Amino acid sequence: MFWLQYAAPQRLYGLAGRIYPLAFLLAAVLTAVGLYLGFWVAPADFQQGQAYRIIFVHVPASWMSMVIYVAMALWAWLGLSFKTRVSGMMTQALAPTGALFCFLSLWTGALWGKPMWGAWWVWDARLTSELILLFLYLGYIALTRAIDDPRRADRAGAVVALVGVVNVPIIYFSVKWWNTLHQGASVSLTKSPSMAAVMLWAMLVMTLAFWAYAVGMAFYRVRQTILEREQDAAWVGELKEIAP
Amino acid sequence: MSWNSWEEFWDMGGYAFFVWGSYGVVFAGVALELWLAVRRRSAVLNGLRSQREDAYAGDAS
Amino acid sequence: MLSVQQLACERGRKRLFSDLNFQVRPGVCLHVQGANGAGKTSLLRIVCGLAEALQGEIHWRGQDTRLDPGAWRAELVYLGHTPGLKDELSAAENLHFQSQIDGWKLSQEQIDGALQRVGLGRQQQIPLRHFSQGQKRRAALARLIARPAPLWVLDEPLAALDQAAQQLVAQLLAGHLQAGGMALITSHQPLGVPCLDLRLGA
Amino acid sequence: MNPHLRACMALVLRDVRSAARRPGDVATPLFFFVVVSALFPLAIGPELNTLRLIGPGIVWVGALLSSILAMHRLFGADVADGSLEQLALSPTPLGLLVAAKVLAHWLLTGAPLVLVAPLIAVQFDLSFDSMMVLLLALVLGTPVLSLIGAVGAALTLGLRGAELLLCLLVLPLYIPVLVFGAGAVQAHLGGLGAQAHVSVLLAMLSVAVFLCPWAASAALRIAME
Repeated sequence: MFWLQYAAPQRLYGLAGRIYPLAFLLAAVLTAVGLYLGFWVAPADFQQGQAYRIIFVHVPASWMSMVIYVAMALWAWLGLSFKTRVSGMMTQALAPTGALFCFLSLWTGALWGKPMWGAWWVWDARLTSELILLFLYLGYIALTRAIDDPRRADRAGAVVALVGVVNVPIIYFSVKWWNTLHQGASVSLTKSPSMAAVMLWAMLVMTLAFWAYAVGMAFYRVRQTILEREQDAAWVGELKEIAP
Repeated sequence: MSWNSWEEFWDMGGYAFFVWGSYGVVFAGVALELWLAVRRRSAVLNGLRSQREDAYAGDAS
Repeated sequence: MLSVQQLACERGRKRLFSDLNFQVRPGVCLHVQGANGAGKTSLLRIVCGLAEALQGEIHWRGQDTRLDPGAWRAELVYLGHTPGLKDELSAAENLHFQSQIDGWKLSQEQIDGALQRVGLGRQQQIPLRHFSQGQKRRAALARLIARPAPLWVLDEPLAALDQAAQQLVAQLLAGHLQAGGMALITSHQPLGVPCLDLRLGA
Repeated sequence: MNPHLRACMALVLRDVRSAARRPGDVATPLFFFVVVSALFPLAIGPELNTLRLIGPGIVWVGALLSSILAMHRLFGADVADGSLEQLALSPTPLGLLVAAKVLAHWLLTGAPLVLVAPLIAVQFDLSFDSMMVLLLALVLGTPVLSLIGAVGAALTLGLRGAELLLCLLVLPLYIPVLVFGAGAVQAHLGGLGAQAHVSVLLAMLSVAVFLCPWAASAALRIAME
């Protein structure tokens, strides 16, 4: 029975080692295609001029920041219900990438907002929810880093991720309500009346590129977590990576 | 093709700062994350290597 | 009967014990011994259900204790390193509160009797923050008298106790075992009653 | 009486009684609330029209901060003296006992805050009926703050820098309560009526009452291992 439990991280280590180069390669190819479509094929927007080209990174970053949080919550749920050892590692491997995308979404949103709204920051429902999502990511990362015992870090982090994922829709709904009550800006980046099909394609391709990058990064990072936690296991000592 | 010259491309219709500011930070962020991850991998592998050498030294004595 | 099967425990990345098997029958006291860090406290906490084992099962009267944790917790009384008493409340108030939490009803006479037995008969209304460490431990021992539970799980019950109080623990334990009770105890000192020994990390 | 219910009542009584013998612990967050709210007029200026506008929001932010300040004591003392272990070993489910502890904590921190809030509201020149709306929102909202805070307090139990970590974890989760709590008064002032906001607060309270004690007890068991 013992070996079954211990084989899982070892198997994941090998699997992750095979997946991450493919994912990174895919991300690079898709980025090249996406940028080509976004910068050379797509025409200028007749309302927003060239500035709209920010959406090819802004929208994928926002989407991925949410997708990654949901993915973390799924791993967390798996970890708490089935007590699998790798779930906690995957949750923690995803978090920094999610936080990065969240930050990038806010940054590009601000740079898009300045020429469009005339302000770096408006308390728009989407931007505000994104900011709160960043806080949730930072809270998760800070908590798991503060706990020394990996088992406790995994499980406490899982509770935070699940509580957070229950709260994200509530937060979005409340911020939206708050926003309409105060009649804030409701201009949307993605709702231009004449969104050309090629713009959508560029956005889609860039989203897939970010997706592939996130997968690659999570699998790359999880390998190190596995090595750190399993450093006393026999199979780690036999890896050719650490041969002198 | 929507650009007549490279100057026009880099100018982005007057929005160069905003567009390139966005893309620059996105690529810088991704590069930073990759660099940190690679550095962590080599740190972990170095730690394991020295641990293994210690173990061999322990066997020999 | 308490039966522990193939228990394994890990703290951090360190394996404390594995494949641990033992049984405790009515009238038997198991004295758990071992060096500091051998996993004595962890073993006790796992048996109570406060911590989770990496592997293995704990059976009480033939049933896995994880099936009905509430019923299992009603069968045991646990005294840990810290007495689990509130400094702001008196010994009598603490005892009364604990009995309610444990699902018992104690009369005033029972509380009086238990506190007199542990030598706190005259100090029962004083808040515990005026007590010495040893007096607090005596106040904690009053639970063993007030609450009849078939299994005692005691972590270092003799620490910080004077000679008289140590004898009191031995007397209480002897009475408990005579009545068919069971006990699982860690201690660096001899317990003063006939015990079976379990050595961890040997 | 049901033994579980009796255990919960005993726990509420015990916590209230021990707090009554240490009145300083109850007074500190309350005093903090009063001082923080008094800072805003000093920072912004004594213009009554402005103060009336920001008053409800400031009362709510003060309530949020004072609630989080008191939160780490919810389980801290019980861990230090070992009584949390005894609670976890009670035949009564830990979730129920946590709910009882949160109730006691709210009686000791939330309820006094609601009682003091009219004084702050007067400082911001709120009218009588908007003050009533504010109080109603606080009565419904502060228990939600205590319930959510309990999950955070259980998660950060015994960690380095637990207080700051608790703020980071819990403050974002407080935002919906803040939005609807402060929004209730503003909707009332704007002539929209506070009924919708109050119903949402009530909904949040009923969801939190079921989910939070359960999540907090899971987090406590994790922390105690």
